[in-house]
Amino acid sequence: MLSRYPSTRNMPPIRRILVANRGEIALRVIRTAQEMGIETVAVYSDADRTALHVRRASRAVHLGGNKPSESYLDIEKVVAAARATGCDALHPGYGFLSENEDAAQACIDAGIEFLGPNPKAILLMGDKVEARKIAMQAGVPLVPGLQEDVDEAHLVQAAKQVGYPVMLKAAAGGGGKGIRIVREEKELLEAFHMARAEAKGAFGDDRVYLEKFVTRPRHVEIQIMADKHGGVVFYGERECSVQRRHQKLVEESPCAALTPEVRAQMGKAACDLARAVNYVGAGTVEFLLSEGKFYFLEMNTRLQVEHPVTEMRFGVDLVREQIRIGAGERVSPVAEPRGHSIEVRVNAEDPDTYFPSLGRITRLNLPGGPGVRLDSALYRGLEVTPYYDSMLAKLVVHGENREQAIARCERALRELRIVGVSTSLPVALRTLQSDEFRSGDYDTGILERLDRKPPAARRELAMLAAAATRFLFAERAGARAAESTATGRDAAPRWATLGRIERLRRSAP
Amino acid sequence: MLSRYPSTRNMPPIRRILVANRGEIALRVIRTAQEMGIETVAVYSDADRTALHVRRASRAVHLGGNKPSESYLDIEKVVAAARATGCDALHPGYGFLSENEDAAQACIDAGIEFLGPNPKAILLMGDKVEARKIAMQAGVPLVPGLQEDVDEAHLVQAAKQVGYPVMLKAAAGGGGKGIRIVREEKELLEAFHMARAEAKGAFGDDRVYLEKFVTRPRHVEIQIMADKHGGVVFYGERECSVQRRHQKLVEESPCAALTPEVRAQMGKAACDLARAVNYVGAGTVEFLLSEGKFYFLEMNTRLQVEHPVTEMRFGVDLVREQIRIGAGERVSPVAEPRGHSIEVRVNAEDPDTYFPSLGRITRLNLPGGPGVRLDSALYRGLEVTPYYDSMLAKLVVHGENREQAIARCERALRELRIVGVSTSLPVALRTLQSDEFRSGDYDTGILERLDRKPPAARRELAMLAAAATRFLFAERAGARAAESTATGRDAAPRWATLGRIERLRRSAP
Amino acid sequence: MKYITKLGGEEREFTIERHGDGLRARCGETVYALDLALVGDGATFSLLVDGRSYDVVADVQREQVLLQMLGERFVVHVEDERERAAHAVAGHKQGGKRELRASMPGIVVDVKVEQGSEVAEGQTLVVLEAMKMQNPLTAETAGKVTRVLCKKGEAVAAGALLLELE
Amino acid sequence: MKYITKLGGEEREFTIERHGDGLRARCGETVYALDLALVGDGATFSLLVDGRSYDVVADVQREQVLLQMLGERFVVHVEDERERAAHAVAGHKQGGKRELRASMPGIVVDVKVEQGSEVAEGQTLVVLEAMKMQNPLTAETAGKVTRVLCKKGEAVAAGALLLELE
Repeated sequence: MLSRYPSTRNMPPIRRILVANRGEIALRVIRTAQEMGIETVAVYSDADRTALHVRRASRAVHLGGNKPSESYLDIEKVVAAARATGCDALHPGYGFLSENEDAAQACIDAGIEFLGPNPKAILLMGDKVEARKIAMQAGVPLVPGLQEDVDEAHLVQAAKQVGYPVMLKAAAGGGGKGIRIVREEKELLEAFHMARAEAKGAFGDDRVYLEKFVTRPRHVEIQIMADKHGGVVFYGERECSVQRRHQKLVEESPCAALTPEVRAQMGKAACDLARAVNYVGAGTVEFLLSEGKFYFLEMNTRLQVEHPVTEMRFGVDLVREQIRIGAGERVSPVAEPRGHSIEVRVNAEDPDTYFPSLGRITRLNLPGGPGVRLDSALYRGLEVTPYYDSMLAKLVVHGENREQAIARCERALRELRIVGVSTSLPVALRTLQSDEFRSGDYDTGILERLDRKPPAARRELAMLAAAATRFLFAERAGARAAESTATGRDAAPRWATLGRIERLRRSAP
Repeated sequence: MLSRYPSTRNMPPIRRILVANRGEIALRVIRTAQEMGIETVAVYSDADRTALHVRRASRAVHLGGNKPSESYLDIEKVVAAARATGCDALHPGYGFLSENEDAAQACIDAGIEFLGPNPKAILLMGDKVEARKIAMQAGVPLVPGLQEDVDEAHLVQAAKQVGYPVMLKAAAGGGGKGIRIVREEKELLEAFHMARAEAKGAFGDDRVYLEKFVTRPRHVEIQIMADKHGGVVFYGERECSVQRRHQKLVEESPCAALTPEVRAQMGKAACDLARAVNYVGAGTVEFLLSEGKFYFLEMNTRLQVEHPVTEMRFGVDLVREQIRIGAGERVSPVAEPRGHSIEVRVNAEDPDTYFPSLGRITRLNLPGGPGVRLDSALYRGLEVTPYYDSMLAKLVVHGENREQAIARCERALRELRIVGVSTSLPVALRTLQSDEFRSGDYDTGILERLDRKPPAARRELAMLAAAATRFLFAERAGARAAESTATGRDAAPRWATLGRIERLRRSAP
Repeated sequence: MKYITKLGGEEREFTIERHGDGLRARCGETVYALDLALVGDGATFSLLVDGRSYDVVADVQREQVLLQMLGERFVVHVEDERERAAHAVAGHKQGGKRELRASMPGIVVDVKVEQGSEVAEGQTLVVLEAMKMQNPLTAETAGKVTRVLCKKGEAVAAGALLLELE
Repeated sequence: MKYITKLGGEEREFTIERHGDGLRARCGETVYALDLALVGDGATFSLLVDGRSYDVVADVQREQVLLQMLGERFVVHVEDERERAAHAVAGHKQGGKRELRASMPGIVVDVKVEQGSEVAEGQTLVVLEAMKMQNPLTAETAGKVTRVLCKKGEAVAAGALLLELE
């Protein structure tokens, strides 16, 4: 039924895609595939039987288990599902198998198009030390430091050469784990031993490298897209400096600190790196930007969480591009970007303590109106479990300029209501309202400096509102109690009664 | 609090706007005002105490009553509310007071900026005969016919001159009321007398005019924007031929049948007409398009329901432009349009009979993902009453081209779920899937020709699904009955019990 | 259990039973493997038919199932075999008594019949106004008006009994 | 009725009563005219304070009111005057008995105390893992552990009683 109206021009030979993921990114892929007249096959764990990605796909295959290792991370099961359902391609999304070279290889072996780069490119870019080597060879600027595993003998001299403060990083690390900053020579040796031990413990690999600690760095990344014919394009940059524990919270494009010249240099560097590893598909090259200079950080060989920021500015569907490229087509011409985009990630967590928040979504109000996009697999009744990532939704806005985009994002944040779990929404709102963010002159330390307390006037109002709702509830419970006394039945305890009234009200036809 | 970060450049002197409307258009205005740091004052009838426009505005004023005449149409009450709350502007939305010259005049008299044209322009364009006269003087093409009230003496000759079939229209009419088509001379006189009588009855004004009946007409309209300094621009066209009883259901832009040359001519004609009446603000000039020629139909002196179609293609916020212009600023430069947009109106009505459907919204799933915008004042728990217009929401999508936009719109239509009332969604889906719509070669008769029956394969599936859900319900009710028997309580009738189980499930924390 | 489903003029009979973790449905020669799961909100279902996935909203009101799926809306009448048997008996007893009820809340703007009127199938009986539109309520089959329970100008709730016919 | 509200370290007392069609709230010298209406879904409120409009989601769990408004989230503790009086009495009787409960479902990865341990304010008592993160649960005030009700490796539900202290 879905393929009733296939495109008549040059239709790719991809007819059915296995979506090897869950949550909003699985839904993201399903949406575009559906729009292209391509069937999708969802896979699911026990916990995800009624998840939205299962309900919206054309077909669904049960993998079993709740733990990712029993389901979404099990290469054998996933590839078997793809073969059993006659899929000709597999989209890994982000996370799970997206940067797993074995998964890419298993697809190739099964004759299924892996919608991502070749296994070699995944492997090379996944190793920090290798990635730095290749970047250096490709002429991509690096943070001054050692590209090799450091040993104790050369450590002190190397650090002096690079200049303090320096950073020690686990070669196999990621997500900020295993990083130590050393400000003086006397701290160096002890920090080095601890970094090695930590790296060993966390990644089973004790290689550590050393580099200059960049002051007031901004995290800026380039979105690239490469085809199988050597074509590589880039879609501008994304500024991702609003992060904590190296987890991004707010992303925007363009970056307020980037000049057209530096942007062009960064874009060229990213494309050069992609060419150096015969890259195919969507990828992101991350840089540190500091005092007008940029340094290669790492390459993510997949579609990023924050890709909609780019899509809204460039009027492009990056998942569609991935599928087209997987089918052997060439990269599309890149349109002129328009306006400004901001993305806010909405996580299930306590906004004060950052603790994860679990529970059932009992109410949901989604934002709407001009320039607002919501990517999420949320639905009323969803049980937020401890098995998976805590990201519930991505709110993305677009405006004619940065000021308008910020105002629009604030407006949409106020409209978005999630009841049943706590979310990071208030932290995002506070960020958008901070002078530092509004000035555009911020760096990766912005969230640490953020005052997360609501302003006094709002706190006062909240206390008044809380008292007033309790008054109304008590009044209604009283009326109800009087009524049941009158009808001869026992009055239930007031809270129980009130709950019941509300429930009856709600379920009225 | 909202104006904590006013724009530093050239901030308009509008600080607070009274929104003289309800539903999605009131919310639309509130959203943009909030993004501009401008306060809003909502007004509401008794039925609308908890409506979304009341909850989202900065302030709210109760007008009383449920009938429009007691609230949203009461100029005195509305203007008094604006004065009492210190508003410096009033936005009329569409419908209600938006094309009421007395409302515009009352605002001027109260020193409040009416965000629309001057009363004279409203009056002139509101009278079909006057509007045709002015259009003719401004060189705007008209359907051949008489611009004056026709009298019996000249009728037969005029009809012959214009050529059959001809149309008789009430001068004061609108929305398709009071229109008669005459195919032969012998029907002419009787039709004329009936048209006069109908016009008198419906509008209290029996003037009727005569014009050529255009074959296979498309309804195409031009969005214009004019400032107080004589600047007039246009934002391309909207194709609105998917309509029944002259109520639009699906709109798109660009129009598949318009060449760049004809588009430029239509745009110029619309701007010339606006200049001829010293037009200020947003307006729409409607044309019939037939066989490459276009004819003036009427001018709507307000923001149209379907304005988001234009906003998505041009990356513009038309409400923001209205407010800027009201504050004395000049029209902005018009950006190059991008891609293709489609809007679907979602009405509360039975899709088979087109009867209105009333009730409480019990469940709501909103569409999301790339290129999707939803403008609506819907919320779970909303009571759809008979007092107001039946439009519940507008779904607007944008894609890189027409084919992609249609596919995206289909996808989003499937995601949008409204439970509690019937809606026109299935009719819109059937339209988008029809060969006639897909070909782009359609006219205002498309809906009459539409086969509204779901395909056989879907009907089969629906029967299977219905049987399966009844099986599951019966099974669960049986389990529940067994359980209550076991615990010694009486088993409630099975349907009642099941309802209760669901209710308890739903209200669990 | 056997279910007789009706949609428009069509009728299908399905036999549904538990089978392993899921359900098995039979319709004539065709057998479907079903997996039907209730989603958290109580009226949404995830239905897998031979591995194909459908997101279904089902409002089950006794024998009438109001479905939303595939972007469509279906009103399916479903009887199980016991209900069908019960109705066959009841049909004999009740004779042809029928009711005309308001399909929506509104104002009665016209009552076109009176007690004792003979009406033809499709004939307009009452005109209701709601949402600025006039809606004629017509006779489903030919018959005779036995009681008139509404009058012109009266406001009525949805489902209100307007006429009785036989 | 008098309400004592607490948010963070702040405390405000409001006297609320019916006044015409709406409510009147007093806090010290300040008087507010309120209009509070429950929205259809049962936990959303439209609150007008002197004509200013606020869209409020309120989850009232006895004396704790979890609010969403103005894009913020507030956990406000609200006692009415009768509850305050009752608590004053209960406080004397109960002594200092306290409980440590799981703030979320998860796995107990470490229990840092045993029965009889003396603990200082802020000391980590139990470490819970959920959503790939380890979360230390700490002592709100100094005291002594009287009972340990969880053990390392155990999966616990949200709200599960982990320790008792006094």
